[in-house]
Amino acid sequence: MEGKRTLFDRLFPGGHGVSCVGQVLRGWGATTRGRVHVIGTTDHAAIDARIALMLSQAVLDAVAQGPAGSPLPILFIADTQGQALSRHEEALGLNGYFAHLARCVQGARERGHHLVTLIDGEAVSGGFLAFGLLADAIVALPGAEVRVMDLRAMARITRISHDRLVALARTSPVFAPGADNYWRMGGIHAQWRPDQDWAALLEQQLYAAPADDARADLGAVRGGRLLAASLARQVCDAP
Amino acid sequence: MNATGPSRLWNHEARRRTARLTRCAAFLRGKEVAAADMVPFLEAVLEPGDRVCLEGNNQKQADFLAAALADCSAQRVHDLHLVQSVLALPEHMTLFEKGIARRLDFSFAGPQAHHLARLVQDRAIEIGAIHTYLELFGRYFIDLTPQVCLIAAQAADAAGNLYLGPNTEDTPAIVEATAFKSGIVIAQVNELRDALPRVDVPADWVDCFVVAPRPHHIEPLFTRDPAHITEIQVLMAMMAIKGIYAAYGVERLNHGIGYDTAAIELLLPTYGAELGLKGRVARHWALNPHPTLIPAIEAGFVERVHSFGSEVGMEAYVAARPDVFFTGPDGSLRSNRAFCQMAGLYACDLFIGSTLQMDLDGNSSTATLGRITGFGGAPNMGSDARGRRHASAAWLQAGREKCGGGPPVRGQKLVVQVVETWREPHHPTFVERLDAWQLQEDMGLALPPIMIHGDDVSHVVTEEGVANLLLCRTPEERSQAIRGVAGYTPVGRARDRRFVENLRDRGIIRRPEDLGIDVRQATRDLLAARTIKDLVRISDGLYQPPKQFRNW
Amino acid sequence: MESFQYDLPARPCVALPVRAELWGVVSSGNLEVLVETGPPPDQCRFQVETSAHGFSEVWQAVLEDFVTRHAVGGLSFSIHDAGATPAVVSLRLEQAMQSLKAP
Amino acid sequence: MNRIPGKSYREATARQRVAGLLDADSFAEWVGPAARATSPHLAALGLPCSFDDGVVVGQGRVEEAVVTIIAQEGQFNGGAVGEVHGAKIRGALQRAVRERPTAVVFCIDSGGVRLHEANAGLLAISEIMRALLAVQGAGIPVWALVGGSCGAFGGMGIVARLCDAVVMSEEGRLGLSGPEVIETVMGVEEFDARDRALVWRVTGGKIRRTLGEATVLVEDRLSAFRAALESLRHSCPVALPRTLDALQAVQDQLTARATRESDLRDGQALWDRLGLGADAAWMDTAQFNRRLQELA
Repeated sequence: MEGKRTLFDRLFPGGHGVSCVGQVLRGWGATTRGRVHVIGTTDHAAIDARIALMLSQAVLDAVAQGPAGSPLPILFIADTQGQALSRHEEALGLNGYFAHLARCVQGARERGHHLVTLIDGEAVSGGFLAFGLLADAIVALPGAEVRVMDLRAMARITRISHDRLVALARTSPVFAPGADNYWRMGGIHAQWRPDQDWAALLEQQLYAAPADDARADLGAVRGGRLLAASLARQVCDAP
Repeated sequence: MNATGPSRLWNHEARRRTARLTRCAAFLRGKEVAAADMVPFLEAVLEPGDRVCLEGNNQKQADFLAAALADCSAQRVHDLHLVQSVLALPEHMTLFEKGIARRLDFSFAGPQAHHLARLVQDRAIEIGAIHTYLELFGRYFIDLTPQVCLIAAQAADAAGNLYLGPNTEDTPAIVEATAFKSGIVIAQVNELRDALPRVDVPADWVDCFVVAPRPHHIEPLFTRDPAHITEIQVLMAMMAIKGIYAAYGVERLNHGIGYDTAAIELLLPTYGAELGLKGRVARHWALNPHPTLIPAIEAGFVERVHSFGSEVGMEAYVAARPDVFFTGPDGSLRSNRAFCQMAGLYACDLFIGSTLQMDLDGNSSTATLGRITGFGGAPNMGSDARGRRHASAAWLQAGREKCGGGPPVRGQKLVVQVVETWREPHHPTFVERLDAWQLQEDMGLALPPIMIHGDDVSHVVTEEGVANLLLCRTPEERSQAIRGVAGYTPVGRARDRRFVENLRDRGIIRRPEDLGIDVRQATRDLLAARTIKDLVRISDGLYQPPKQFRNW
Repeated sequence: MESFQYDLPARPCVALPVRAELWGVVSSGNLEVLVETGPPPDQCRFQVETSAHGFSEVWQAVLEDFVTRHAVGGLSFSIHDAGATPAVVSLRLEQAMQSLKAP
Repeated sequence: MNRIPGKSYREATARQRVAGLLDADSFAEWVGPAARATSPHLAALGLPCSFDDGVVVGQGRVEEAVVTIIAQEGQFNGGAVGEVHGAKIRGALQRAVRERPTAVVFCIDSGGVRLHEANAGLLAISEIMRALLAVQGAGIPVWALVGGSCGAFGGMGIVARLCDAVVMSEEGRLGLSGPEVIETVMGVEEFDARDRALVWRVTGGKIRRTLGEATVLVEDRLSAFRAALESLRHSCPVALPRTLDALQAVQDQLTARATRESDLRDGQALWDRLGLGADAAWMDTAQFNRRLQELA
C-alpha cells in the first residue's frame, strides 16, 4: 500500500483519499477538473470471490453516488497475480463473480462513467479480464508485468522448447509476457515513462471522449495484431 | 523290502514345516499374527532359497504381505524363488533389487514390464520361464510347488477360515498346492469376522492370517469406458459379429480385454439384434464381469458367465443377476482363474483378442522392445485344445474348413485376432519380424515370447477386412491373406494384388462390402452404451463404477 | 508439418459443382477434410498438411485407392491431418463423399 | 433396451451441434472453412491448423426465429481462443447488434485462452466480453450452451456467466481455473484432478444447476439442447436488465452465497444440506431436476 500512496501523490497532487481493505483500494482522487473514483487492487492480489464482491460493490456505489447527469470517471488500479486458485473458489463459482463484476463495469460505462485502468505491478489473465481489461483506456506504468503465463510454464504445457519460445518471442508479440507486447497488439493504449507528468497524462485519459472498443484496430495500426480487426469486419460483412 | 536296514525318513517336509511353525510360534495368537509383527514373523518362517508364492493377480494383490517381505532383512531372507502369476507391484521388484529373491517363474508383468526387462538386463534376476496361467498352475503340482504362500482374502474368522469375496483368481490353486505339500499358508485379510458369508478356504488349510491395516488393492482392470471406442473399432466389431459370430453360430466364447472386444460386446444388443442373432450367438461366456457386457446381458443375449476374477463396481449387479453369474449363497461372485481358464480352453468355441504385433505367419505378441509383459491367459484361451472331444456346430464348421472338405476327425477352435493395421503413425501392427525375436536375443530366453502362435489363429480382423486362415492351403496363401488385410502398412503394401483378389474370390479375404457392411454406418451411434453413465443407467443403477471412470 | 499435393486422374464427379463442406476435426489421431469444386473434371486434387512425417508414400497409396473407388474428378480435397491412421483417413474421405451436395 | 436415444451433444462436433440445434437446412455460415481463415501463429510453431480455426459462426433459425449461432470446436486445441478464433466470435456478436436476431446462441466448449497465442487470446476474450455486453445492451439475449468435453473454463468461463441463460448437461463443466492447474500450483491435496467424480461434483452441471448458475440442466442429447433453446424463446426472450437495482440484487445474492457457502469444497456438501440425498451425484437428470424443484 505504501507504494500505492506514492503513486496517488503523483497522480493527484490536488489530494486523494484512498483506503485499502484486504488488498482492495477504494476512494477518490482530485484532478483539476474535479474528483474521480478510484477502485482497484494492490500487492499482486489473487482475486477471490470476496475481493471480486468488494470491487463490484465499489463500482455500484460509484454509480449510485454520482451526481445525476455528470457521472464521474472511474480510475481502476490493476495489480493482480490472477484469480485465486482453490477448490473452494471453483465450487463457489468464482467465474460468476468475475462476470458480475464485468457486468457492473459495463453498467457504469452505460451510465456515462469514463473508465481508465492503470496497471501498477502485475496484470495476469483471469484477474485482469474481470475489470481492468474492460476499461475504455488502459495504461501500463513502468515495470508493469502483463501476461497470461510465463514462458517456462507455457513450454511445459505446450511441449514446445523454452529456447524456441524465447527465440520466437523476439519477433512476435503474440504470446510472450510484457507490456510492450500488449502495447503493440493494441491491448494497452499507452505506456508512461517515469519522467512524464502522470497527473497531466491521467487527466487527458480520464476526460477523453468515450469511444467504442477499438483495440483490434489499434493492434493493426501498431503492427502487432494484424488479423483481429479485419477478420471481425469480414464476419460482419459476410454475405 | 529291506526290513533290516536303517529305516528311511519319509516326512522331511512335514518336519521342516513343524520347525518353521515352532520358530514363529511366539508371534501367533491362535492363528492370528499382529500386523506390526509381520516382518520378524516372515524372517522366522522363511528360509534362504525357499520357493514362495506371493499372491499377485491381475486385480487382487497381497500388497501388505509384499511390503512386509520387501522390508525383511536380506541377511536373513535371501535367494527366494518366486512362483506367482503376476508381477504388478513395485515391491515385487524391490525383492529382487535387495537380493531377497533371486529366481522367478511367472506369467505376466503388466505394470512392471519395463522394470523387469531392466532387471533381466542387469542380471539382477533369473527367469525360469514365462508361462501361461494354466501352465504355471500345473507346475505348482509338479515341480514348482510353493513351500510358503502369501495370499490375500477378504475376511477370516477366529479359527482361520477364509472368505475370498468375489475376487478368487489364483487363490485355490495356490493354497491347494501349498497346504497339501507341507507348505505354510499365510493370508492377509481385510477384516476379522465372527461369521463368514461362506467358507472358501477351510481353516485347517491355513496356518496363520494377519488383518492388514488397509484392504488389499484391487485394480479395475476390466473396465473399458465406451467413450473411448472409435468408429474404426465399431467397424471391426461389425465385421467380427457378421463375418464370424453369425457365420459360425458361435455360442460359447471368451473375449480379451480391450476396446476392440468391448465394441463387440456393445454392438451385440444393437447390430447383433438387427442381424437376428439373439439366442443364436454369444450365449455362454468365460469372462470377467466386464461392465461393457451389461447391455448384452440386459438384452437377453447372455445366458451365463463364469469368471476368472471380478471387477470393481460390479458387485451389486452380479448379485442381482444370479441366473447369469456364478454366485455363492451370500450373493457375491464365485470366480476361479484355474477353472475359468480350463473352461476357456476346453468348453469355448471362440477366443477373440487383440495384439500389438503380428507377423506373416500370424504369430502375435504383446512383447515389444524393452518390455517383458508375459502372457497371462490369452494363450490358453487362444489355442486349439487338441484334447477336446465334444462337438459343437462352430467347432465342427471350423474343423471342416481347416481340413479342406473331407470328413473331419476333429473340430477346430476359432482363434480371432482383431487389430487395426496401424496403432499410430510409425507403429504398424503388421511386421515382417516380431520384436519378440530381438527380445529373445537380448534377454537370453529359450523361446521368443510369442503370445499366440500363428498356427492357432483362425481369423484376422482389421479395418480392411476379415482373413480366414483356416481356408489357406499353403504358407504363401496364408501370408498373402495376412498382407491382404494389413492395409497400408509396409507389409500390406507389399501384397501381390492379383493373388489377394483371388483370395477374395475364394472367400478367404472378405471386405466390408463382401460382408454387406456399409463402412459409413460404422458410427458410435451404433453402440448400446456410449458412456460409463449409460452402463449405469442400463444396469438400473446396480453398476457402481469406480470414481476414476465417472464424470458425474 | 509436412505438406504435399497430388493431382490424380479421376472419373468425373456427377454432382459438380459441389458446396464446400468440411468433415472431421483436427485433433490427435484425427483429421479434417475440406471438399470443394476445383480442378478440371478428369482430375482430382489432394492437398495434404500432416503432422506425421515420412508418410507421403502411404498417403499416395490411400488416395490412389480412393480415386479408384469413387468418381471424384473435378473435386479438390484439402486435408489437415494430426496423425490419423490410414483407416481414419479413408473413413473421413468416405463420409465426405457421402455428403456431397449441390450448392 | 436397444440404442441410446438420440445423438450425444458431448460427442458431436461443432458443426454437428449447429446442424442439430437449428431448423433443418437453415444455417448460413460466415467466413466458413473455404475462406481458410487459419491461425498464422499455430503455423509459425509448426502445429496443425484448422480451416475454421476451431469455431463456426453464422445464422440460422430455431422454430423459424432467426438466431446468430457461435459454436466452438472443443476437439481442436481444446476449443481455445486465439486471434482468428476470437475475431470470428467478436464479428458475429457485432453483426448481431446490427441485424437484431431473436437471440445469440453461444455453444461454448473451451478451456479459455490458446496458450500458443496467449496475448492475442486474452485480448480477444476481453473484446468478446465487451461485444457480448453490447449485444445485451441492445436488448438481445445471449444463451450459452455448455455440454462439450472441454466445458467452459478460463475467460470463457467468465463469458458463459455473462450470458442471459446457461443450458448445461450434467457432463458439462463450468469454472474458471481447470482442476489440473489448481493441482499443479496448489498440490494434489487441494484438488485431485484425476478424481473425476470430484471434478464433476465441483464444476459439473449438477452443482452449477443447484447454485442457479445453469438455468436449465438437460440430458446429454443434441435434441435436449435444441428443446431447451425452444423453451428459452419464451422464458428468456430479452437480455437481463442492467439497472442499478438489478445489479445490486445480483450483488446481494452472490454475497449471500459466499457467506452461506464459505466452506464449500464439494457439491455433495451442498446436496446434503439441501436434503437432496447421498445419491444426488448418481441421480439421472430428470430425477435430479424433479428433486431440486420439490425442494425449491
